[in-house]
Amino acid sequence: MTPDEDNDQPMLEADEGETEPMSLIEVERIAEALVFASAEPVPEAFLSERLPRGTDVGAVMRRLMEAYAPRGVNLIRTGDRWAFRTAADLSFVIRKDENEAKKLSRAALEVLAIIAYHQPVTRAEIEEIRGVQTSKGTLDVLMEAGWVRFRGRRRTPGRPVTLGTTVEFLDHFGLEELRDLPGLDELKGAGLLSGRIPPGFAIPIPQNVDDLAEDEDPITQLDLEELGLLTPGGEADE
Amino acid sequence: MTPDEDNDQPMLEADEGETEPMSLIEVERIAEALVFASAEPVPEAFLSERLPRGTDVGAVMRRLMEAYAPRGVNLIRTGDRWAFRTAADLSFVIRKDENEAKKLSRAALEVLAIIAYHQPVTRAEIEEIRGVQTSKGTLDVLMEAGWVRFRGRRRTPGRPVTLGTTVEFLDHFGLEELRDLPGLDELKGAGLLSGRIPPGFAIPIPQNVDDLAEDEDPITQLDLEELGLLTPGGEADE
Amino acid sequence: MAVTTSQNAIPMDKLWQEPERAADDPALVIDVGGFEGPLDLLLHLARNQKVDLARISVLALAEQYLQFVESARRVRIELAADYLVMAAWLAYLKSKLLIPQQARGDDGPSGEEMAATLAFRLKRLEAMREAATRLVNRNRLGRDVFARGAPEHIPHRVQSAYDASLYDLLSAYANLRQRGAVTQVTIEKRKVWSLADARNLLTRMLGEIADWTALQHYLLPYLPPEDRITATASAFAASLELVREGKLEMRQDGAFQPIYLRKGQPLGTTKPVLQAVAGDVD
Repeated sequence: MTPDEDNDQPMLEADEGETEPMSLIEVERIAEALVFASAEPVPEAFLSERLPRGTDVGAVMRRLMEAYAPRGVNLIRTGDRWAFRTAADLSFVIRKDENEAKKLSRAALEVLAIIAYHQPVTRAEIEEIRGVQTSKGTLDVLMEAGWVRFRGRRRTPGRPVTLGTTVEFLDHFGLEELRDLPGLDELKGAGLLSGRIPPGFAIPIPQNVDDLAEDEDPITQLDLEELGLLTPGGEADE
Repeated sequence: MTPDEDNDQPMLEADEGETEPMSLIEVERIAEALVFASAEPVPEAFLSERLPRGTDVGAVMRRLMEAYAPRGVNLIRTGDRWAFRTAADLSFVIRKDENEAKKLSRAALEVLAIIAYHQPVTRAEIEEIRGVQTSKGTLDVLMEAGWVRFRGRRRTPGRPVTLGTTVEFLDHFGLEELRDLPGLDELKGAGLLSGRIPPGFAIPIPQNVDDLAEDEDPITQLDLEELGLLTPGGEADE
Repeated sequence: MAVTTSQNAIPMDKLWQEPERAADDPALVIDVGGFEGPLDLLLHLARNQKVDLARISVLALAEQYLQFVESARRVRIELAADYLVMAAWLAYLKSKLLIPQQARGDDGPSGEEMAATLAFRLKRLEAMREAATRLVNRNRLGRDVFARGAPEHIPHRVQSAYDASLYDLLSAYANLRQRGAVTQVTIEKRKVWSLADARNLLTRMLGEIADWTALQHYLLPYLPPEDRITATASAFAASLELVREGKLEMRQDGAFQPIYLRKGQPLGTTKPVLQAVAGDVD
């Protein structure tokens, strides 16, 4: 646990301003201090800027993560950011009553889940899935919580705004990335995330949830299906 | 992530509620998490309450202190309270001259939004929409942030200066182009616009940033100086 | 809400706690308020069939739903338009399922295919519900897991000395414009279906109207007599508008015949058609 300070670790190239090369241990200490001192997750790019040039930040962080794994405080990754958080299994001791996380209405929770699993998703698609209009303020609550954001607009007629989740969403629900959403693969496999095509009518096209750039791509087959511009009936030749 | 529960560490007397004795490692983890999550240095008495009866809190904390001593973060004791702090020799990484980003005032947000949606827009038009005068300080803040710029002059009597947003504005707010700003339906859908919207209520779709409008002349350096718009300082924001 | 009888099988987060609904009771106490729309009600009814949603009897489901709406009308509960539109659609589906497939030519998806679509939608809604439950029961920051309580700095890759999110910007703008608009607003209680209401409903139904559907024909019986004229008029006007926009197609086989609607076909496939529009919508 406690590393020796004057060990024989390999040295890294020093930053231009520095006169002496920095030991790996020192680099680790700096990274640790930067992340530990912050309540918000620290972007990896931020760490890169502050660590000596040529540092393999990912490797440094992974080593730190291992060192902290058995402790009461853990180093976790969320999105491309790093943060220290109390260990989940200690919830029972630290949990504060007055600190109860914001309560969400059932509708808000449902909308949040749909946005998380179907993103980028338009409001019309959310309504199509729920079969009911999203009441005013439901999205507002999610945006205010900082979990949902406008992502962009779909390049389809009407250019509807697409919604997605934020990095704060990942952090709040303890997700490293969107891929870690519970049950994502099963849902994909069951074709439940790909438009309204009933099973047996067409082969579901798996949606790459992580590909954030996809959002602004030109219209794809997938978009058309999601928007209902291609009717399931249209592929009735199956 | 979770430490081995059945290690051969000495056992402590369990708290009354518990059925199994808690290992020293567990006790250390809890103390560590409590201090980490606390907004203020944690009194030893508080730790005693939360740790199993009979725990030698002082000993636990001293062991933790030793474990953290060589790290980038140290456990320190002030009076009879415990806290984590960045190691003194690393304070230079934390203490950055980078001043924390300031929140924009509501007035500034409103003016910025009007400029974004209604550009090219003159100061008089902004005032008409807001119904209040815009203090010079507000525009200065937006200029300083790099989000607003002088676009040109309107070819109308008085040749008022027109304002618009910058590329940095798009970058900061994660917009690919101005047309990505949500329209009436999306604002309504997100619950941002509520209640009945009177007929004729419209939200403009902003044009491309770079194109001058038909009734707009490009602005010159000379114009700026002439207008005294380059002089710094201004009245306080409303 | 409805009578509560059964016990929770799955431990649920308290966020989810709400009265259990039972529908297998014939003397069902109806309160639509507890449901998140007609699809939610259908899902609830479907769950009571206690089979995999893929193997559900859509016919039985449609009948249950229609009974539900019927009894709501008996006790004079005003149902939201959403529920009525769903009833109309299910009545249509039911008729398609009961009448053997005739030579319907290009009539598109069969009753079975429509049923499969419905089953799919129910399954998807249920899956999203379960996903939401799993999500909310994770170890959440600020509840189960905590951040550094006494942060010493805020890491920012500051490009700007100022901070504001798109949400801040948009809500400031919306509030501002709202403030300016609010003075002219008069709030009226309407007993009529506005064009906007009708358009909204139709638009939402578009996803479900894959094929020629005599929606109004089925919708009318579910409307209180005094609402029929206004609803028909607005629905018809709204559908014309949607046809003009290419979002909907209409067909009527003859005067006084039902008017069939279907979703506009993708551009290039077919041109939007407006066939034999008669003024008589009955």
